[in-house]
Amino acid sequence: MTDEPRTNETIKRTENRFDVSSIRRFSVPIGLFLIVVLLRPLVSHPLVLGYGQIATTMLIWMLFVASFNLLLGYTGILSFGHAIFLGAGAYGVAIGIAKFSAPYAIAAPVAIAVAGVIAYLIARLIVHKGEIYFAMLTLAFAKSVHFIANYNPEDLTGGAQGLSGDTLPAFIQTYRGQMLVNLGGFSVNWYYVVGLVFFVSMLALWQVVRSPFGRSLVAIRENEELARAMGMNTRRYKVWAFTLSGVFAGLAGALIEINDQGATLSLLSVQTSGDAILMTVLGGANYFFGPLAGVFMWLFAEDYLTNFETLYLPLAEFPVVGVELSGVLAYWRFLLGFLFVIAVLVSPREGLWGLTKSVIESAYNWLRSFQ
Amino acid sequence: MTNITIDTTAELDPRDAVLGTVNLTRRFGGVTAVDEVNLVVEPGELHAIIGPNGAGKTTLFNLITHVLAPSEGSVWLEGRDITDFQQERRPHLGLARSFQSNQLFNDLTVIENVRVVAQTTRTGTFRLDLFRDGEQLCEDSALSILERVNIDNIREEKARNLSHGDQRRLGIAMALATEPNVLLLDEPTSGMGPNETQATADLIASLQSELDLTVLLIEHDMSIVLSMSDRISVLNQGAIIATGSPAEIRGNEDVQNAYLGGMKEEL
Amino acid sequence: MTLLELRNLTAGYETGQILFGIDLVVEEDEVVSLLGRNGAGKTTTMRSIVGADEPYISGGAILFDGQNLLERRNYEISKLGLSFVPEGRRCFRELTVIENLELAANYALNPLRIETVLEQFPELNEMQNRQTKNMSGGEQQMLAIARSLVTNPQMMLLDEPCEGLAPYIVRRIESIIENINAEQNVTVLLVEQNVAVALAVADRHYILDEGRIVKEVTSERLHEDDTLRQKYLGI
Amino acid sequence: SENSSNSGSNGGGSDGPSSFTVGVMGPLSGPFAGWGQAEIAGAKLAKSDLESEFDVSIKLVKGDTETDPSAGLKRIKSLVTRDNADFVQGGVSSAVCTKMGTWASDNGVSYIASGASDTLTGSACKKYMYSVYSSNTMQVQAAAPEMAKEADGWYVLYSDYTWGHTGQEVLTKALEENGASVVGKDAVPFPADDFTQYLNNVANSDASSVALINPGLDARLAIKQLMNKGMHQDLKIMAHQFEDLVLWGLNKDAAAALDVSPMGWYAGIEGADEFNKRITKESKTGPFVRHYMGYTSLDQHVRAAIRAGAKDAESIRKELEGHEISSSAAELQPGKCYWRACDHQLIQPVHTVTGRSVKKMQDDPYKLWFDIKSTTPGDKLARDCEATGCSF
Amino acid sequence: MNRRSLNGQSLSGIEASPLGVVASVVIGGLLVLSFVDHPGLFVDQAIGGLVYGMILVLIALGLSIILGLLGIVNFAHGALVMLGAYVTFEIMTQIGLSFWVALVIAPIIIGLVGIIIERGVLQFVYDEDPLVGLLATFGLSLMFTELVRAFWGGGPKGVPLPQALSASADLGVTTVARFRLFTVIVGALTVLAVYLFIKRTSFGLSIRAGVLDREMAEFLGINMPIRFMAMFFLGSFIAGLGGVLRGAEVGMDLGMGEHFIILAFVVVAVGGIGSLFGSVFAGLLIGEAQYLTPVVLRTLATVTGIQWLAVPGIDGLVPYLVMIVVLLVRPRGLFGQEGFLE
Ligand SMILES: Nc1ncnc2c1ncn2[C@@H]1O[C@H](COP(=O)(O)OP(=O)(O)OP(=O)(O)O)[C@@H](O)[C@H]1O
Ligand SMILES: Nc1ncnc2c1ncn2[C@@H]1O[C@H](COP(=O)(O)OP(=O)(O)OP(=O)(O)O)[C@@H](O)[C@H]1O
Ligand SMILES: [Mg+2]
Ligand SMILES: [Mg+2]
Repeated sequence: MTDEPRTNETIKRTENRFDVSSIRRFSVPIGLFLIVVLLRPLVSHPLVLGYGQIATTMLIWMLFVASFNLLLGYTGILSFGHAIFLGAGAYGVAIGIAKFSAPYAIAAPVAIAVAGVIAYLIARLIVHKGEIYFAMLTLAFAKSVHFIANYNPEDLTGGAQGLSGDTLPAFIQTYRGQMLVNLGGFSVNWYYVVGLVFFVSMLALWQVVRSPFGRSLVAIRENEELARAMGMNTRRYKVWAFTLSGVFAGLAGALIEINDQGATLSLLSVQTSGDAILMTVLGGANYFFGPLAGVFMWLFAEDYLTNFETLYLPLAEFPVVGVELSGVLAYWRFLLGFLFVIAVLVSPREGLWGLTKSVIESAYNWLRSFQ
Repeated sequence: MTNITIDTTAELDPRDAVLGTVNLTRRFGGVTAVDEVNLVVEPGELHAIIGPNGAGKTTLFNLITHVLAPSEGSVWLEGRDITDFQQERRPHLGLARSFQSNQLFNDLTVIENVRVVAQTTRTGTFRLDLFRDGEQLCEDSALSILERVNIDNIREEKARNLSHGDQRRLGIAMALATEPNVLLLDEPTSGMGPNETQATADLIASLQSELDLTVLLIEHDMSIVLSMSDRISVLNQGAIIATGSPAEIRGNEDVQNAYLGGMKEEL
Repeated sequence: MTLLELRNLTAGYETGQILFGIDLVVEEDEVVSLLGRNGAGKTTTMRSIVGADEPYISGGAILFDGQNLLERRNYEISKLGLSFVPEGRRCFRELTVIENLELAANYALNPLRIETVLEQFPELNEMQNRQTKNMSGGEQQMLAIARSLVTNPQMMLLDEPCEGLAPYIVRRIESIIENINAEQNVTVLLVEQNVAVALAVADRHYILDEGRIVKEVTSERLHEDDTLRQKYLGI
Repeated sequence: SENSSNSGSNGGGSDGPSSFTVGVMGPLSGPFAGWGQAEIAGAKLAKSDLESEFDVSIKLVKGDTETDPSAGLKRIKSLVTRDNADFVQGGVSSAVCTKMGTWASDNGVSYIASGASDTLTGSACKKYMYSVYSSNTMQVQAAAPEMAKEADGWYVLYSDYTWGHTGQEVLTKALEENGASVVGKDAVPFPADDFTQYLNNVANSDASSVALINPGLDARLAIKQLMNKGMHQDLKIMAHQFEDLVLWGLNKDAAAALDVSPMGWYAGIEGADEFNKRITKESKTGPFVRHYMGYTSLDQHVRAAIRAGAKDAESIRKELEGHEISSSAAELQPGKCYWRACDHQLIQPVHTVTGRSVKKMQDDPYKLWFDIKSTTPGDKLARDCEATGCSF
Repeated sequence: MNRRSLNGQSLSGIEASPLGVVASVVIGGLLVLSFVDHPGLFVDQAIGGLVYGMILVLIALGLSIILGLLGIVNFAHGALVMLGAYVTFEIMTQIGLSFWVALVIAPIIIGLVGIIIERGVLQFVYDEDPLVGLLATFGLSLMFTELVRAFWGGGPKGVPLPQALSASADLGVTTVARFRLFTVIVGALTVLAVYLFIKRTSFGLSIRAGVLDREMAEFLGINMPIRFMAMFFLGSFIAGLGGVLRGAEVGMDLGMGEHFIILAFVVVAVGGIGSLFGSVFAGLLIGEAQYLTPVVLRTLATVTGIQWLAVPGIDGLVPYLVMIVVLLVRPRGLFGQEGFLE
C-alpha cells in the first residue's frame, strides 16, 4: 500500500460527489413539496389528463407504494400481501364510521394501529423465511384476509359489496367530484389535506430510510448473512421494517377510505399488492422517488390510454387506413402492457426514475460541454 | 511470552482464555470437518492457524462465530460460554471476523459498508434508531478505519466494482469497524500483491500493539505466518496436530509431512 | 509463431476506462505472466480476451491463432482451444465435482479423461460426489484448475490460480503448469500475485500499472533487477 | 376550477336542455369486455332514436370499469369532472355498481346501474341510483314455479359473493313456497376454476336437479363439466343470470340441456324484432340483455331530463320516480314497466326460458336458442317496499 | 435472489416430531371418519382431487421449469395457456382439423411464441432481479389478452370434445369425465418426459450449470442463449398443452389464464422451488386437500353439531392454508433445497 492516491480520477469523482451531496441534503423535502404543489395543476391541464381528482388518488397511492418500497427497495423483502394493510386502514375507518359511528379522528388512528399490529404479527411469524417463500406466505395471508372480508363476519365488512354507504366522516362535503374538508367553519380542498398528510408522512419515511435503522435495512438487503455476522439482529430489523411499512400503508388506507367513500373488497385483492410491486419496479425500487414515479406513470398511462379517443387527434379526421380510433380505446390495456415491456427493455434495473435521472444528467453534461 | 506445548493440551484451560474451544466438533454427514479441537488463544497474541486445504480452518472459524452450529463442544470468550449465542451477538462481545471469500454489501459504497457496521456495534444488535442521520453517524470513525487500511481514496466506489485485492481489504476494514477485542482473519492476504500483503501484515501488527487486539489468523503465506505469529496451531483433517512457536512448528516432523509435503525449504 | 496478440487494447466499465492501450504478445509454447498490483487491470485484461460480459472493449484488437476474438461470442472462444480459469473459482455451486468436470469435458474439443486429471488432485478424487458449495476454498480452487485441464486446451489463461492454496499444492500447480507446457505444448498466460510462482514458471513477464503495460521483462532480468521489482511489485 | 362549467342544472329554461353528455360505463377491456361493449351498442342506438325524436344532441363518453370497483370509481370521477357527464349509466357487478352509485349519489350525479343484486335496490340503495334490470328476487320468483314443476329436490350451487348469497337465499324461500325443496347447497369461490367437486356433491345427494346461481363464465364452466361427466342426462338444470353471450361460447347441446333460466330480457320476446335487427347491425354480437340495459338506461335518463327541463340529479329523480315507460323502450318488454319510487327498481316482467333442441336453434339473422316458457309481470315478483330495506 | 439448479430431492429432512405425529393422527382420523360417514362421496372426491391435482401439476410444470431453471417469474404463463386454448379453437372450428391435430400443433405454436418472447424481451432480463421479469411478463400477458380479444372477440368460445373422450368413464368406485382422465395421462407423461430430459441428459446438466453461473458456463463453451431459448420453448410448449386440454374441456375465455396462474405459483412453492418432483407432489396434495377439506368439515359439523365448522366456500382458501402450514413447518417447501431462490 502506497501513500499516493491510486488515480487522480477517483479522487476528483469523490470530491464532486461531496459537493453535490451537500445540496442534495434537502432535495428530498424540496422534491416532495414540489410534487404536492405541482401535481394537481399538471394533471389538470387539458393536454395532460384534464382533471384534477386523479391527483389525489395518485398521492395516496404514492404513499402506499412508497411504504411498500421500504420493504422491497430498502430491506429487500418481497411481500405479496401489502394490500392487507391498505385494506386494514380503509376497512378499519369504514367499519368505525359505519358500524360504530366513531369519529374519523378516532377511527383512523385505531385503523392504522390495527394495520401495524397485523403487520407485526405476520412479520414475527414468517419474516425469517427465504425470500420467495416469504413472498408466497404473504400471499397466503392476503388471501386469507380477503376471504374473511368476503365472508362478512358479524356483518362487519359488507362481504363482496364492501362498505359504501355512510362511510364518509362528517367533515367531508362533496359535489360532482369536488371534495371539501370542513374544518371549523372554513373549508379546504381535500387534495391539499391529502397533500399535507402525504408530505409529512413521506418526510417521515425519508427519515426512516436515512436513519441508522434505515441504513441497517439496506445492509440487510445487500447481504443478510454478512449483516448478521457483523452484529445485526436481522430478524428484528425486518420485523420492524415490515411493521413500519404496514403503518404507513394503513395510513394510506385511511385516506383512501375517504377518497373512495368507503372500503371495497378489491382493496384487499392480490391485484392491489401486485400493482404495488409492479409500480415500484416500474419506477425504480432503488430510489426514494422511484415508487412515486412508478405510481404516476401507471395511473397516468391508465387514464391517458382509456381516454385516448376523446383526445383531439388530427388523424381521426382522415381515416386513411380505416383505423377507427374509438377502437383503440378498447385495447388500452395492450398499450399499457406494451409500456411495461418497453420500460423493462429500456431501463430494467433503474426503472423510470433512474432513466429520467440519467437522461437529465447526460443532458446537463451535454450542455456543460458547450461552456 | 507463552508456554509452548506441542501436543494439543494447552497449559491454560480454554474456558479461561480470551478465546477458547473445548472439544469443538463439526460433522457433515460422514465427514468430520472439525474434530475435537481444544484451542486456547491468549490475550494479545497473534495466533496463526495453518493446515492443508480442507483441513477445517474455515469451518473452525464458522463454529466460533456460530455461522455453523457445532455438533459437539463449546466456545468460550473471556470466560463465558458463548456456544449458543446467535452469531449477531458476537461482534457486540468483541469478536469479529473477515471472510475467506469476499462478503460485502455489494451495492453500497466502501464508506457505507464500513459505516453501517460501525453503527451496528455502537447501537446494539437491534435498535429502532429512527431520529438520527444514518449518513453522518460514525462517519469519522469509518473514515479513519479506511485510512488505516488505506482504501480511503476509493471510499465512494461501490464495493462490487473494486478489484479483488481491494475487496479483501474492505473486508478487513469492516471487521475492524466492529471495534473487536478478538479478530478472526481468514486468509486476509490471499489475492493481495506483495506490496499490499506486507502492508496488511504491518497493519495487523500495529493494530495489535495499539489496540491490544488478539488475532486469530488463517494464512497460507508462510513468510507472514512465521514472521508475525506468537503461536501457531496446525490443523490437519480437522484436528490440531501441533501448537507452538514458529520455531517449534518449523521443526516439527508431522507438520512437515501434513502441510508442506516434505518440502523443507519452505520454512 | 504468435498465438495470442493484444493490439492497443482499450477497455473499461460503466464507471470509466481501465485499460489504456495494452500491447501484449504470447508466442506458442510460451508461459507468460502478467504482473501488477491490485487494481492494475490484470483481471480486466484477461476478461477482455475471453469476451466476458464486462468490461466493454472500446478499441484495439485481440488475435488468437490468427482469429479476431472480438468477433466471437464468449462460448465460441473455448472451441478455439482457449481455456480460462477466472478469478474467484466460479465452480458451479450446486453441482458435484464430477458434474463440474463432466460439463467441461462435454463441451471441449478433445477432452482428457476425467480420471487422468483427478489423478493429479487426489483431494478431489475423494470427494467426487460432493456439491461444490460444500467444499473449502482451496478445494474449489483445485477444482477450477482441474476443470480447465480436462478440456485439454491449446492455451490456458489463469487468473490467480494459486490463491488460497497451501504451499505444497502451489508447488504441485507449478509443476503441472510446467508439465503441460513441456509435454502437451500448452501455452499459458498467467496472472499471479504470488510472484515466486510467476518467476518459477513463466519465461517472460508483462508488468501492468494503472491500465498500461509499463515493462516487459524476462525472468532473469526480473530476478536480477531489484529496483524494477521494488518499483512495480514491491519485493 | 376545471369542472364546474356546465355541470349541474344549466337547464330549467322553457325549452329545457338541448345537449347531453352521458357517461356509459362497463368493462371495456379484459374478459368481460363483451358485456360493456354491448351496453355501449345499446346506448348508441338509443342516442340515435332520441336525437331523431327530439332536437337534442347527445354525446356518449365511455368509462372502462374493468371488473373492479376502484377502477369504476376512478372512471366515474373522470367522466363527471373532466368530461362533464350530466349523468351516468352502466357498470357490471353489483360491487362496481354500488361503489359508483354511492359516489354518484353523494356527489349529486344521477346514475342508472345495470346490476341485478337485491342490495342495489335494498340495503345499499341510494338516492340517485336506479336499477334498470330486474333484481335477483324478481328473477328467482319468476323461475321458482317453473323449477318446482320440473323437479322437487334441488341442489343449489352459488357463488361465494354477495350476489350469490342473496340469490341463494331468495331461491330457497321461493322454492319452498312453490312446494319444492333444496336438498343441499355449496358456496363456490368466485371466480371458480373447477366445479367437479361440487358436481360430486350433487351426484352424491338425493337431488334430481341442480340450480346454478353463478354468474356467466362460472355457470358455463359448471355446465361444461356437468356435461363432460354425463350428468346432464339425469339432472334438471337451472341457471341464473346466464347471459346469452356466455352461452354462445358453449356448444349448442349444452344450451339445449338448460331446463329453466330466468331472464330479465331475451331477444325472443315478441316485439323486439326491430330492435334485434338494428342491434345486429350495430354490434358484433347478437342482441342480448346488455344491449337492452344500455338502450333503456339512456332512453329513460334523457327523457327524464327533457321532461324535467333540467339535468340535475334531483330534477331527474322527481321525473323518474313512479314514471311508467311509454317510449320505444316500452316495446322491448311485454307489459308494464315503471320506476318504483320506494327503491328505484325498474319494475318489469321477467321471462323464464328453456333451451331449444339443437336443430331448432336459430342463428340467423341473430341467435335465438331458447323458448320462452313463461312471462310474469313485475308487480307479482318484486319484494314489497317494506321488505327491501331501502330508505333514501 | 440467485438461481440454482434442479436436483437433490429427498424427504430425508422430515423428522417425526411429536406435533407432527399428533397432527397426522388427527388428520388420518378425520379422513377415516369422513369416509365412514359418506363412503361414496369420499371416494368420488378423493379421486376427483387426484385428477384435479394432476391438472394443476400440468399447468404448474411449465412455470416451475422456467422459474426453477431460468429464474424468470413468468407471469405470462397464464396468457400462454389461454393462447393455447384459442389456437385450439382456431384449428378446430375455423380450419376444421381434429382435436388430435390441435393437441400436437397448438403446443408447438405456443412454444414458438415462447421463443419470440424470450428473444424479444426476456433474454435481456436474465441477469436482473426476478421482479423485472415479472413486470415484463405481466406487460406481455396484458398484451396477449388484448391480442386474443382483437382476434377472437371478447365472448367465450368452445370446441366440441372428440367423440372418444366425451362422456364419463366408470372407474368402478366412481365415475370421472373421460376427458379429465385423458388430461391426467398426458400430464403424467409430460412430467416424466421433462424429468428424464432434465435429469438424465447432458443437456440438462448444461442448463443447470448455466443457471448457476451463466458466464462461467459460456467460458466452458456452452452456448447458453440457445439453451435458454430451448427451455423457454419447452415451458411454453407445456403451457400450450395445458391450454389445449383445458380449452377443450371447458371452453376458452379471456380470463382463463389468470385463474390458474397464482394457484400454479402456490403449487411450485409448496413443492419447493426447483424441485420437479416437489411440484408434482404438491399439486396432488393441494388437489386432495381442496376436494376433501369440505367433506371433512361437513362431517365434523354433523358429528359435533357445530354448524359453523362447515365454512362455506372454504375450498377456495384451502391451497393457501396448505401453503401456510407447509411453509411454516418446512421453510423451503416440501422438496426445495437450501439456498434455492432465497
Ligand atoms: N457443508 C459441508 N458439507 C460437507 N462437507 C463440508 C461442508 N463444509 C465444509 N466441508 C468439508 O470440510 C472440510 C473443511 O473445510 P474448510 O472450509 O474448513 O477447510 P479450510 O481448512 O478452510 O480449507 P482452505 O484452506 O481450502 O480454505 C473440507 O474438506 C470441506 O470439503
Ligand atoms: N465491474 C466493475 N465495474 C467498475 N469498475 C471495475 C469493475 N471491475 C473492476 N473495476 C475496476 O477496474 C480496475 C481494475 O480492476 P481489475 O479487477 O482488473 O484489477 P486486478 O489487476 O485484477 O486487481 P487484483 O489483483 O486486485 O485482482 C480497478 O480499479 C477496479 O476498481
Ligand atoms: Mg478456508
Ligand atoms: Mg484480479
